[in-house]
Amino acid sequence: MFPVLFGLGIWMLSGLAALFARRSPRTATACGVGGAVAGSIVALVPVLGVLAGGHVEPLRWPWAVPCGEFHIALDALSAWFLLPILILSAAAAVYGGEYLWPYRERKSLGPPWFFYNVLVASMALVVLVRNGVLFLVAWEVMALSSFFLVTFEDEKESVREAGWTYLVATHLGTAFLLAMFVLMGREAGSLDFDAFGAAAFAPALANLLFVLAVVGFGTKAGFMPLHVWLPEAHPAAPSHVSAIMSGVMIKTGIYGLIRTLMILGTPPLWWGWLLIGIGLTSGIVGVLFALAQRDLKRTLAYSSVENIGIIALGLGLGTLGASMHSGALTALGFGGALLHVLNHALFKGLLFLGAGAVAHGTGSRDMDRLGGLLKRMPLAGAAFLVGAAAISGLPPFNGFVSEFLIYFGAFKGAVSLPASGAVPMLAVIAGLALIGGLAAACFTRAFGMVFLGEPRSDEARHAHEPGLAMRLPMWILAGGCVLVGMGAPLVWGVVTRAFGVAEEYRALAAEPLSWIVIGSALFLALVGALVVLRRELLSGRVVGQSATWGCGYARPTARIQYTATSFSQPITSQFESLLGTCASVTPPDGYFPRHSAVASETLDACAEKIYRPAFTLLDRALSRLRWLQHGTVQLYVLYIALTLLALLVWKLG
Amino acid sequence: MSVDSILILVALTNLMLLAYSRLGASIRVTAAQGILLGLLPLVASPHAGWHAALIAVGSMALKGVVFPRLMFRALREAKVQREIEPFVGYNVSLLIGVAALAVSIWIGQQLPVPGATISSLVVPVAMFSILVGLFLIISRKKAVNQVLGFLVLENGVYTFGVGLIQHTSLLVELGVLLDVFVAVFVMGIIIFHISREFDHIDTDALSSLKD
Amino acid sequence: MIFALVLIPTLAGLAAFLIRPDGPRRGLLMTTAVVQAALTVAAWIVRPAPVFGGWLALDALGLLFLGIISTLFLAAAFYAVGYLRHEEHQVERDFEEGFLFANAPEAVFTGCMLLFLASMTLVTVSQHFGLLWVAVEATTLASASLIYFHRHHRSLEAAWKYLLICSVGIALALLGTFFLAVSSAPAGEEAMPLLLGDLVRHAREFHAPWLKAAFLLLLVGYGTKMGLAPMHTWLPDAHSESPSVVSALLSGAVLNCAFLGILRAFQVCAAAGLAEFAQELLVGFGLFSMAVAAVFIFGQNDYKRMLAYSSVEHMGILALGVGLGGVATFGAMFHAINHSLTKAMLFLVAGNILAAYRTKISANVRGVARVLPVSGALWIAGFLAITGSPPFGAFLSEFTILRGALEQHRATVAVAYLALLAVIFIGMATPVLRMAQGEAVNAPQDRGGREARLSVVPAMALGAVVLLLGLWIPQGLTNVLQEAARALSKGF
Amino acid sequence: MTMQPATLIPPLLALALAPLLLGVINRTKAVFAGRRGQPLLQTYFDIWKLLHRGAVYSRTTTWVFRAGPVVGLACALVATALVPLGGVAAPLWFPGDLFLLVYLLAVMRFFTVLAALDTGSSFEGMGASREVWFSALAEPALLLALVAVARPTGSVSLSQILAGLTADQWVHAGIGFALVVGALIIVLLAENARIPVDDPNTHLELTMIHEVMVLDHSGPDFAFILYGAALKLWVLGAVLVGVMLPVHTGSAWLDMLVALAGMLGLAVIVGIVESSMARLRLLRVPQLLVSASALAVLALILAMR
Repeated sequence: MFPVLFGLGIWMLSGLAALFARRSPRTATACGVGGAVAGSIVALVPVLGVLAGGHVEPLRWPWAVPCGEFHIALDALSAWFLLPILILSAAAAVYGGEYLWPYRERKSLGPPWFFYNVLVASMALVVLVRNGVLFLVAWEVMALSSFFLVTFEDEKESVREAGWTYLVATHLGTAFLLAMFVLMGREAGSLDFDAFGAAAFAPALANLLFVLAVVGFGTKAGFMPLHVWLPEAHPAAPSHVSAIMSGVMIKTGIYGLIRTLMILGTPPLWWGWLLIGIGLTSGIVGVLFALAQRDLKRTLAYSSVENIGIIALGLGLGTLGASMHSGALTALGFGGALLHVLNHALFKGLLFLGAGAVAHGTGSRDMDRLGGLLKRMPLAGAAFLVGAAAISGLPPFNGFVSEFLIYFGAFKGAVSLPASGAVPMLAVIAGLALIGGLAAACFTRAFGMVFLGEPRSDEARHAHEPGLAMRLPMWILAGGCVLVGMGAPLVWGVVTRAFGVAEEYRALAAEPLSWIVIGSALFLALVGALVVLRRELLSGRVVGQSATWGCGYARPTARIQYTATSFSQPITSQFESLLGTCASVTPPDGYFPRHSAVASETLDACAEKIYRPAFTLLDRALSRLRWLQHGTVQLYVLYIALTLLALLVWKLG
Repeated sequence: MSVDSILILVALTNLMLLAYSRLGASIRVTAAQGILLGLLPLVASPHAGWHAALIAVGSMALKGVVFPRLMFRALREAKVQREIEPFVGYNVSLLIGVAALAVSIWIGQQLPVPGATISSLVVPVAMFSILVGLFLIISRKKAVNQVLGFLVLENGVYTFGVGLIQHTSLLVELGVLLDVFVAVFVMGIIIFHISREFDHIDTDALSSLKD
Repeated sequence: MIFALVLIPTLAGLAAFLIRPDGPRRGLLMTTAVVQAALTVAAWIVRPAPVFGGWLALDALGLLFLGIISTLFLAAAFYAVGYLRHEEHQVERDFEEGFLFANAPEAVFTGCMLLFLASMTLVTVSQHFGLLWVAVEATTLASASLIYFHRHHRSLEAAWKYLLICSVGIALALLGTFFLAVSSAPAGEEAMPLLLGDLVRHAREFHAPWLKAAFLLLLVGYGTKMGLAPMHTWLPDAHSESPSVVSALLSGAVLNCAFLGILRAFQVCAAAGLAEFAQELLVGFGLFSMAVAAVFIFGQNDYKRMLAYSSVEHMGILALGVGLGGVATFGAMFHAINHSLTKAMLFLVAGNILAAYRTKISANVRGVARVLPVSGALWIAGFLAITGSPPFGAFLSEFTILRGALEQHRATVAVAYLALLAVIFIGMATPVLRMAQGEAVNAPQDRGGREARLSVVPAMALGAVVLLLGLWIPQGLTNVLQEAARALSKGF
Repeated sequence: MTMQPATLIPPLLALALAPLLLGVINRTKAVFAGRRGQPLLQTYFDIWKLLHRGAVYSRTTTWVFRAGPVVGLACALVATALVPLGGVAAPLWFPGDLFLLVYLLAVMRFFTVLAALDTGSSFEGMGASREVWFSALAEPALLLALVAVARPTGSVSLSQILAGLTADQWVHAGIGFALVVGALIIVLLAENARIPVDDPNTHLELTMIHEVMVLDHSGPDFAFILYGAALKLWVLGAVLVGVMLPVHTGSAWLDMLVALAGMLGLAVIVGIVESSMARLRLLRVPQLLVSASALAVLALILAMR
């Protein structure tokens, strides 16, 4: 446990150092990056130890606050969630060092690095602590530090809006967690997680606690329709921050949910159904919104909602399995979800870093104004392609592995279970297939529109490759995607062993996974062979260069290319009512049309149709009562007199 | 002159205050009320200790002489004679006063005095003064009237104290007296400022701070 | 020692009226504050013996509130010196309506502040209800002229309302005190002199209806001063018009003094077995105050008024906590500290913002974090602290109160409590963030990010304490809090 | 599990005969149109010819454009190793292999689409945008149909599922199977860019989907694409035939012959469909694909009774 504490210490101290060194950007950056990386490396040791089957003594220190105790432990679950936190935080820190550098004239780099390291430390703490009060403190510190990172460029109105939305959303979510922990504590007689685990909750209370957990943790994780803050905050934040927010911070919500499920014991069926329902909504609606965005980072943010949906599907399967006492379903469902947590951290982190590289190199995130970047930033582009393929769940990358586990579990359930149990499985299969297809559409679009074709604007034309400090982390993450994909059986082995899954259930997935790896290897070998063959065939033959065949059109320009908007138009138009895309069209008119334009924007449906009206309603309702403070002192004294009389009559009468 | 008669006179002065519109008259009536209440302890327990006498004299001097002078000076400052248009008209005020009297009697019945008391009228009359004081503050616009209302309110409390509590200690009564004195004094000062600031003492002007 | 606690500020205050030159007077202000703080610390270490026949004594409750008051006054005194230096030039222009006005003589200001301190100290040490009443009324009178420091019509109006409403309330409290005396008649002679100890000891024999009535009157009376809705109406005006340092003292200290008055009455009721009766009322007033505060915080465009309403909210939370009883009482006691320190800090920072931007309309303030880096940071930190976000102390206390509510299965209360807290959070987040973030606009004198030390250090110190309390509660403090909570739960 | 040599038969047959299917289809269409039509082996000739040509590349394109055909063909080749034929299991068969199959086709599509976008041509972008949308709808239909087949057999591997099917299941649950076959045919036509979803040999680029995406490819690249398309048709066809003709006569040879006949028959059917139907309007295609899913779901409901 002490390496972990040591890591925490490094993060906090380096953060403070960066804060105090805010006068000199160089020192601040050095402290921030160095501290983040060093702390992660130090803390990685025990994590890997635990995942390798080792055991770490929990740590209990007295803490002088009511019901508080500094109780941290590192079990398999904590370690599993800590792994991506450490990897991605270190990688993103290195990246951020270069990414934030251009800001040094305009603003001090001390605070962002302070908050970055505090964020890392608090995320680690969240998955480590075993005491309700300490958990809430870590949870809120995490939210606040990330809030200050989101509002790094607070001179922009949009960023301020995003920060406000994020702060309010996360705070409201925490309110539910407060209630949950206090209720648990009431039953358990203590706010210690071990006590929670020992306590027996009445079914009604357990249901209430589950709902509180789903809302409270779901707000952080980004379940539809609690996701509204996510597509606002993630694009607003600096890209390396978006990476860790999207990659790992929202996963702490998943962690909390799993922890709660572990505490609450055998679940009733409807919990699983609820989770699957949430998963389907988040997944499908999320990816549809991702398809409708023009802002690259907004697309990625919505795709995070989609992936959280996939994770929720896995959790739902596992929960159903637990309530039906089907070990196979439990193992595959939870296993798939956990694996996807890691995978999504890898490729979503990679993609956000890539998006950052694009924004850094072109100054624009509008896919309709980009294009042809693969020629200008080949290395970053290739890494982005790996991420895009992985997040679309394509073999031989890691995304396929986790989705396969969920598919496989659902498939086994669908063919073996009675109809009542099979129906949700079918929903999972069909939903996952649809999500997969749409995700592929979304990321062919993202990569194709940004990196392929001709530049659609000057800033895209003059894009430049980012420096090594920004490329290296992307390549490390890309390598991670491949490794997990090709080493799937090993990873599965680690997961199952760490979580003590029975041998039979491990074998259940181990075999197909190894076959998948064989298939992937065969695939890669064939690719290699075909490349060679192709080179052989073309050698010594005429290989010409020309303009793209425009079907007879002689003078193609970059502006006649398909844009991101037009690419997804067939899909988005089908879901017009859901997406509520608002387009402003200036059609060409006259015989010699001068100017004509089409602009479309897709705002978040939940935010526009649920939350904004709710807030305006609240505001109106409250402003109706303002007359109470009317200004004339006589009225005020009247209040007092009436209160007094009322009380006297009520209590004495 | 018996305790009851004094108390009834006090109640009457309250009703008069409700009816009067001339500020000067109101001030005089309040002063009279103050003097009556000053007499109360002496009448209640003729052979009380020297300190009761001291308190009585002190309060009479204060409420019968000092405050009225203060108020009259305020009037001269602000050059107003009468409460032109109160929030509540004078006849309605009288009716409300009667209602208040009923309420006070009801309360008096609800709260039978446990210990020794000088008169069964104490609680109702005290309550009545308090309610009337509050009502004056609420229903009148001229700042002077509100100070008077506050005085009547204090008088009610004082009635209660004198009537029901034989042996509160000297220190407390002195403290109370002192506080009342300072309060009214400060109010007077503020009224001067008000009249200088707005050259009248209508509290309508004092409603700019609101939400 | 208790005599010293009360007399030193009194004499200093009287002296301040006489001292002509500014320097020594300000020095006197600071020294008195320091001495008072030192004495308080001493009192915390060794509990001073009751004096004056038990009329003046320091029990846990008194000690707690005395601690709060001395700390605040220490911070306020240093801030005030910086403030007075800034305000030195006599005639200045009002920034809302543009007329010229003068300030009250500085001697009056300093003297009243010291007397204010003396009266507040007296409140905390007095065990006799009559004396308590005298002291509370004295705080009103001492602070009235502080509110009227800027000699113009708005502050005049505020002072007038403050004085009138509080005096009415206080008069009712006096009546309540008399009721208490009457109710104690059955207990015979020895319970009569309104000493807390005797009352609590004989409370069982008291006459219940009178005691109830007494509690009602004291609740409404002191509640007016404490700022419980619907008697809170003076509070926003007074806070928004008085100098920020005075607002800090009003919010942080005076309200607590009135609260102490209610607590004393509650002790007697609890001892008399009327705890439920009193607690119901407290819970009701608490939630209602929070609701009213929520109404006026949401969409409030004057940031000092916003802070004032937030004080109403927190007074509601205190009442609620005591009303819930059990562990919530401990939470309420702890929350009193957190609220006072945080709110004082916020008002001091608001004073800096006001001085720099010369407007109280939050919509016209932008980019505080850029113009006044320290104040900006403190402003956001204070906002988070006052809304009960970890890692600040208020989180622990509000959390404890929530525990109290749920452990007694008062689900509706808990839900209402959380909902109101949420609404208030949203209502405060909007203007606070808008003010702190963004590019600086209409900041007349941009000091290039430098701020006078006296204007930020006190606030920083308070903020540090609040942060510390969120991470670690010293044992001594815990003991006192628990003792106070016990005194409230069992009356003794 | 160890790989028996016999399992190599299905992929080898696929590699050898896949282009023939296209020939059969074209010949059928020609016959219906009253023409003699091109020789059955035309596709082989085309591929051979293209393999020996040079190539022309657009200046816009990058290595992604060149990677498209290679990756596509590699996927198709691996896919052939996943589907059984005529009761002979595939060399790569394992629980859940059908997901690998479906996702290999997804990889193929992914890179074809990227290659199309790489040219920056508005036509190819148009084709790509349609392709991703239609296939996103086709995938659920395919998987649901396969689940509907798998449910009666209770096994989770393609080879076992198809091996588990028997003719008498057709007798009992005929409607259900018919529905599944309908769904699979629609998916097959859509995935292989046949009428009524797409028209492989129109000359109006605006109306094409798959063909328009490969406009810019030439030489060996185009040969790879052609061969890959043929293999894809074969793979899905094999699945369909496996469901349509679950005959288990005692002799493996006979089963294999039946399967091959089934494949050719399928090609003829496709040809008939193509020459008897007109292309749907593009806006109708999604409805067709959704109805495929609907058929599969219906089949499942029947299977779950």
